[in-house]
Amino acid sequence: MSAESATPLAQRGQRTDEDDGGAPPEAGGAPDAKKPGFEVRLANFTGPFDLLLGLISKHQLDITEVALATVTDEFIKYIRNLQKLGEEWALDEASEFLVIAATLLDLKAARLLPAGEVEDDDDIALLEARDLLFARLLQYKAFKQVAALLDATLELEARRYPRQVALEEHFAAMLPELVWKHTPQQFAALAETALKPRIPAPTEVGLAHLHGSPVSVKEQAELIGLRLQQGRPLSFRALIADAESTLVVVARFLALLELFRDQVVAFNQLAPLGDLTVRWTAPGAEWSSDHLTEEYEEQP
Amino acid sequence: MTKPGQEPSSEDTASGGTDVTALPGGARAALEAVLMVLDQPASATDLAAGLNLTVAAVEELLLELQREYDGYTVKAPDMEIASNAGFTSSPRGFELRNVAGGWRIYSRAEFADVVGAFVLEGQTARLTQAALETLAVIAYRQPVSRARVSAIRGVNVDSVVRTLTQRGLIEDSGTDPESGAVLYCTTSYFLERMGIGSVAELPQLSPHLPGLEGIEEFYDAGRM
Amino acid sequence: MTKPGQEPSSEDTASGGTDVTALPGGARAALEAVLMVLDQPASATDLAAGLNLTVAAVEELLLELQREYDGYTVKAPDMEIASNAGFTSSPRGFELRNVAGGWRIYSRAEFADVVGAFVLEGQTARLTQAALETLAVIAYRQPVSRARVSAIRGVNVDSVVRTLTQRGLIEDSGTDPESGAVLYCTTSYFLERMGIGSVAELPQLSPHLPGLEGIEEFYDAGRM
Repeated sequence: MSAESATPLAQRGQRTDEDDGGAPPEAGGAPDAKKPGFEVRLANFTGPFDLLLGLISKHQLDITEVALATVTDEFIKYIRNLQKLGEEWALDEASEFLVIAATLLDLKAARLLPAGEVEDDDDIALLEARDLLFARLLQYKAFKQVAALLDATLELEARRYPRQVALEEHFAAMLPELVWKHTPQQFAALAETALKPRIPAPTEVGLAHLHGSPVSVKEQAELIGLRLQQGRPLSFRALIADAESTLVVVARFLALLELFRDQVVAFNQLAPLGDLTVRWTAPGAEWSSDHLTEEYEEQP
Repeated sequence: MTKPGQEPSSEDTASGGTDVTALPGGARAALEAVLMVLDQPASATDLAAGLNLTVAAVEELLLELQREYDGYTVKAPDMEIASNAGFTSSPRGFELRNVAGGWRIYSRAEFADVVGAFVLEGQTARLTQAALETLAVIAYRQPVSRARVSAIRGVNVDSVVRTLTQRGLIEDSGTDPESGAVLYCTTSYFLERMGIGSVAELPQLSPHLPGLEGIEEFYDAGRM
Repeated sequence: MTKPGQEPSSEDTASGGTDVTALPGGARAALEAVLMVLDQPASATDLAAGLNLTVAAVEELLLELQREYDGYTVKAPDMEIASNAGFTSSPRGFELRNVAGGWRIYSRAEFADVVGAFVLEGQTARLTQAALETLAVIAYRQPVSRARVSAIRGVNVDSVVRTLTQRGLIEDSGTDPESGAVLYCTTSYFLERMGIGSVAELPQLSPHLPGLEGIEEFYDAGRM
């Protein structure tokens, strides 16, 4: 376990961009990570599951439905604080937090309702979401534990230094004479290639598990855009009524997040678990889905 | 130093005719001499080929040296006096280890502080929590795409994966035929750093997944 | 691997408080541990400083180890039985040599043929593409640390840098004052092979290529 996990939770949220200097490598790492935002602050915990586990253990609870309901408010508060501190969230990082926050809210709300039987598809969906969240959280916890084991092993092993000495001169002298055929120009060309910034592999969003499905967030965004631009607010339920698979539902949800980020739609929800109403707020049809391509297209 | 590919019987090398057993110290010392110039672990097969010995003989010698360095009874033809006396020496300052599929000499862990003062390089920067978690997921799920790792960790792992690649702990191991996503594996350098022979020696993951023995199938079924 | 420059009396090193005589195998094994991983020969003074021992004690231990590796009477506190018996072991495959005021462990000269054959096996006269590209990065961005070259190339370059050093194309040119990482430069042999008088004569690269300023160090201590 690193020192950072020992940092009291209360302090974590207050760490801001000053972390840039001493932030762990991956936070300050690539040039694109320079963006002020979520990732830098994420350096203090390693993701929504880590935060959730941190909150649960703070209350000395086991991972149960009760625990999740108990820590929901804190989780949401934590995200709010980050939001206040931050300028912009990187969507792919923030969306995980939002998805989990939404699931937690659902679970908490469900617990507040009178205990009832499973009545309709929504209840089943809620149960599935709960199971999925538990499963993912427990899986993450397992990996977090083995990561601690790896850390301990790596540290222990680092105390052994391998013998790695330069080749004794008489052996080095026996090496075959180097064949060198490069002219300075050819060598320079080689350097050009080697120094050219490599085009980073496309950023993936966690959709690989969907087995190369043809569903595109971009297409779904266009579709939703067209429907909403008719002028009438629609509920999310209505927007996904014709979705032929869960995948399409997910894609539409992601598309809505994108549209919301672009500030062309507004959400309205009157009651917990109530219908989510979506309204088009952009003037006319100015919005274009063109920029969505890079972020969600996964094919190389 | 690269591994010789020839068979122990081949005669077209400089050592082809050398009978190492005739040299002072014999095959044991010859093996030791070769171990001295390695800059990466060498397998018993490679060592046997270079020494013109059988793999079985080399394996026996390696174990003998390992025990000897650890301070157990010395056993060698001309050391019978010592051996018969049940004489146990104190451990040497170094040890012979079998890691990442090969043998290599390491300074003994007890002396890390002293040795560390001399070896400025080789000091390893500690991995961050995020890097460790990502490394763990890749180690247990390899070959695995970044998307799958992020799904498990709940965050984007692109820059962490880049760091781990630069550090030589993981590598690109082709693409997924279905999705075309780049798949990552751990490297033999990772095994070296972990001091293990293969990823199969990593601690079991299942005890950390109480009551969720079926979780793997659950995920592999494409749900996640 | 470099020698510590501190005086025997200095206390600001990691080993400052270590009493090596209390460790298993004692001062002798501690000295051996250091010698096994030392790349450059180290003087008795430097060794004494790192081990918190007097120079005289280290000199005595060095001679003792040297004799022991050569197969003469073993002499160490807990080996008195063997020592008293006037017991002589066979020489080891390695030897401790004092070259130009510094001590280092080498493979024993008698085994030069076997070791040489092992070393040369698989060596080629050609540099690999990875080695060429790494050399190009070093040539145009020197002096540069391995960590930065890794960051530019996106992979670990440790073994390639070793090969290039072995080939005399690049060399250690001091350490970065900030990170302490070893910096590499091309050698005069490199210029000779390129047929140019100085690195200034290398053809200019397009000005828009990134320099080092955009490359983040992924390492704290320089090397992984």
